[in-house]
Amino acid sequence: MTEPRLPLDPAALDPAADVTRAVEATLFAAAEPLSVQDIAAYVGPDIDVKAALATLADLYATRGVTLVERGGKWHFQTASDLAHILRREREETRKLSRAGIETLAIIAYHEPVSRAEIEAIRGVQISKGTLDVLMEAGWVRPAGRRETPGRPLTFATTPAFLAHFGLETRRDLPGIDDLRAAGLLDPVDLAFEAMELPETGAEAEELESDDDHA
Amino acid sequence: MTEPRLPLDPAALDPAADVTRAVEATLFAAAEPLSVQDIAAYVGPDIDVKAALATLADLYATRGVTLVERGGKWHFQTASDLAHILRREREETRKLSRAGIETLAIIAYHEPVSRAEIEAIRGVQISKGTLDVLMEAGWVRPAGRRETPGRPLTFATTPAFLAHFGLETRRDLPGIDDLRAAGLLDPVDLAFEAMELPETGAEAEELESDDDHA
Amino acid sequence: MAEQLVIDAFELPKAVDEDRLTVDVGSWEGPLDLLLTLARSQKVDLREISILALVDQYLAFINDAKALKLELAADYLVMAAWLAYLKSGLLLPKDPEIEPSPEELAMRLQLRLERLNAMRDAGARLMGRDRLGRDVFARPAPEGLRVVRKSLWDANLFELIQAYGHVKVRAEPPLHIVHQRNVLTLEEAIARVSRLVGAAIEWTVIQRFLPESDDPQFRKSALASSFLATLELARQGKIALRQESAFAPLYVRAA
Repeated sequence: MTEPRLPLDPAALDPAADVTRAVEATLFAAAEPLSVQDIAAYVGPDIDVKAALATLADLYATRGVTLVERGGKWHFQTASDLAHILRREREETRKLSRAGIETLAIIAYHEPVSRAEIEAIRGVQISKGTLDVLMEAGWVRPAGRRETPGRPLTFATTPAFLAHFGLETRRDLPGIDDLRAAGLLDPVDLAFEAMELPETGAEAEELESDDDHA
Repeated sequence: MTEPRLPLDPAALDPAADVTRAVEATLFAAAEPLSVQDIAAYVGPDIDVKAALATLADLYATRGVTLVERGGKWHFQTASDLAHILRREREETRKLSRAGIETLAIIAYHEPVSRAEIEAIRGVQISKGTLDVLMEAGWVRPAGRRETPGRPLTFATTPAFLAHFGLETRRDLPGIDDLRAAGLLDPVDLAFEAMELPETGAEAEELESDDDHA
Repeated sequence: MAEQLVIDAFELPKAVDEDRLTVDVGSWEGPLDLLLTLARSQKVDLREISILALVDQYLAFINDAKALKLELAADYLVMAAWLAYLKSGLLLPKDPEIEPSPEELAMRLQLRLERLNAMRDAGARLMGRDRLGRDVFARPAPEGLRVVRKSLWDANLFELIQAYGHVKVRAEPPLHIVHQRNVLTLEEAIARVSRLVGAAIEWTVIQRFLPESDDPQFRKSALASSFLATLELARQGKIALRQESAFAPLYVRAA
């Protein structure tokens, strides 16, 4: 970290430096995070985009702006330790309800997960708006139907979820390894939950019909 | 420029580096160019914003993104020499319209030829778009004005036209006899052929002069 | 793990002491949420909570709520009944006939509370991360990357010369050439019919006057022109014509 390091300088006639500059400019100008393929479409197919990204990430690591990878897509963002300077009250994201936060966490840690499974963990039904809000925020998406009786629709998180919460991949979800080791992320046994707590069983049934007309 | 330079590193505990990072992040996150006062409102009043801006401008001078001042306001922008990278061309193959290919053929056989002459040969008017498409394709170019009343603009083919159609010179275009032999001129008209022959001779002459200024 | 579980960013009802549990039931998202709040008030790792103590806390809360004449949702009462059953099961001498055993049910309940608690903590930790647009920022107004559509026009040499051929053909003055055809002209037919009829007194069918030929086109032409010839000769009063009905054989004789 404290070793002297030469800045990339096109004057040094290093072809790699030109490539790095091109990738840097592309990411800087892009309206959305870009995958390696996206970048290659702009800078050219014969370019080692990954090497350029690694160089840039290293170059920016200690700067006020950093290069980050989120779900396989790259973008520049301000360094997190400078949040106190930049945090703006008016831009505060709309506060998510408690049900929304828990539902989001359950989807992220269990995905793909059906509505009935989310409800089994929370012990209450999800109101219609909760999933809508998460999908509207671009954090949650429908992820196909499960091939079990009733073919319930499942939900999963999106790349935008990873980008918003600063996660490179889902493996970076806080504490996910500990939770898995403790068996707390095992598939929810809906049948057993129904037997254990009678009222959840009634919920689960309602759920399926709910899924049908959803 | 080529002197080794230490990267800004907060671990080095350099207070100036922290200031520079703060100014960098502020400029990056701003929707508009910022004045020194604007920046000071974020990073604090006791900060030497100007010194930080000078450091940043120097740091970014050779990069894919540069720090620029316009009318007392500062912002980052992509390096101007990289503008060509930021737009990607998507090529779509499209079939030339019948009007397009007929017009191109007439120009190829009769060049230099005015629009009125093309229309006289085709027996139909040509839309402005037809010639535009041929010029966009790089096959046709304006070839000067004819010194006749009205000084009409004439058109001729380009070297790219020859290259695309696999022709060495325009003389490689099949003559009227070849077209007839290939059944491309039907019905047969002896009188027409007699009339046509001297014309082909005239064309061959024009061709040579054309080759000269091509 | 135990430290992590303490994180709680939610505005949970501040109901960890029983004096303040008499707030209305709407503060909790269902009986499980209330149970978890009570379990957390034991201030130990959830894996070490006393289920019996928890059941007592829950039942006490429900009783207080009823004393305050608060509307209690049915699911809270169902849970209370189930917990009362669980409590009696745990306290009474073991009955091996009962499946699953009360101990197992208690363990399952504990697991459910742990699961919910874990997700609640996970949600809080997610919300506490450096979030894009709140703590860290992307460029608000990037220039954007542009895709420029460029047409690659396609045409080949054959199409080019074929097109020129079409233009040439279209531009030519129209010239109609009638092929030489084997026909019997009207003049020839008149001469032939008047010569042959001159000798015939009997009614003779018109076909007898036609020249012999293997060419069907010529035979048609000969019939047509000979018919016209008989009409002309009849008009001149040189011959007479007879036909029984439309399309019936046409007979000719000298007038």
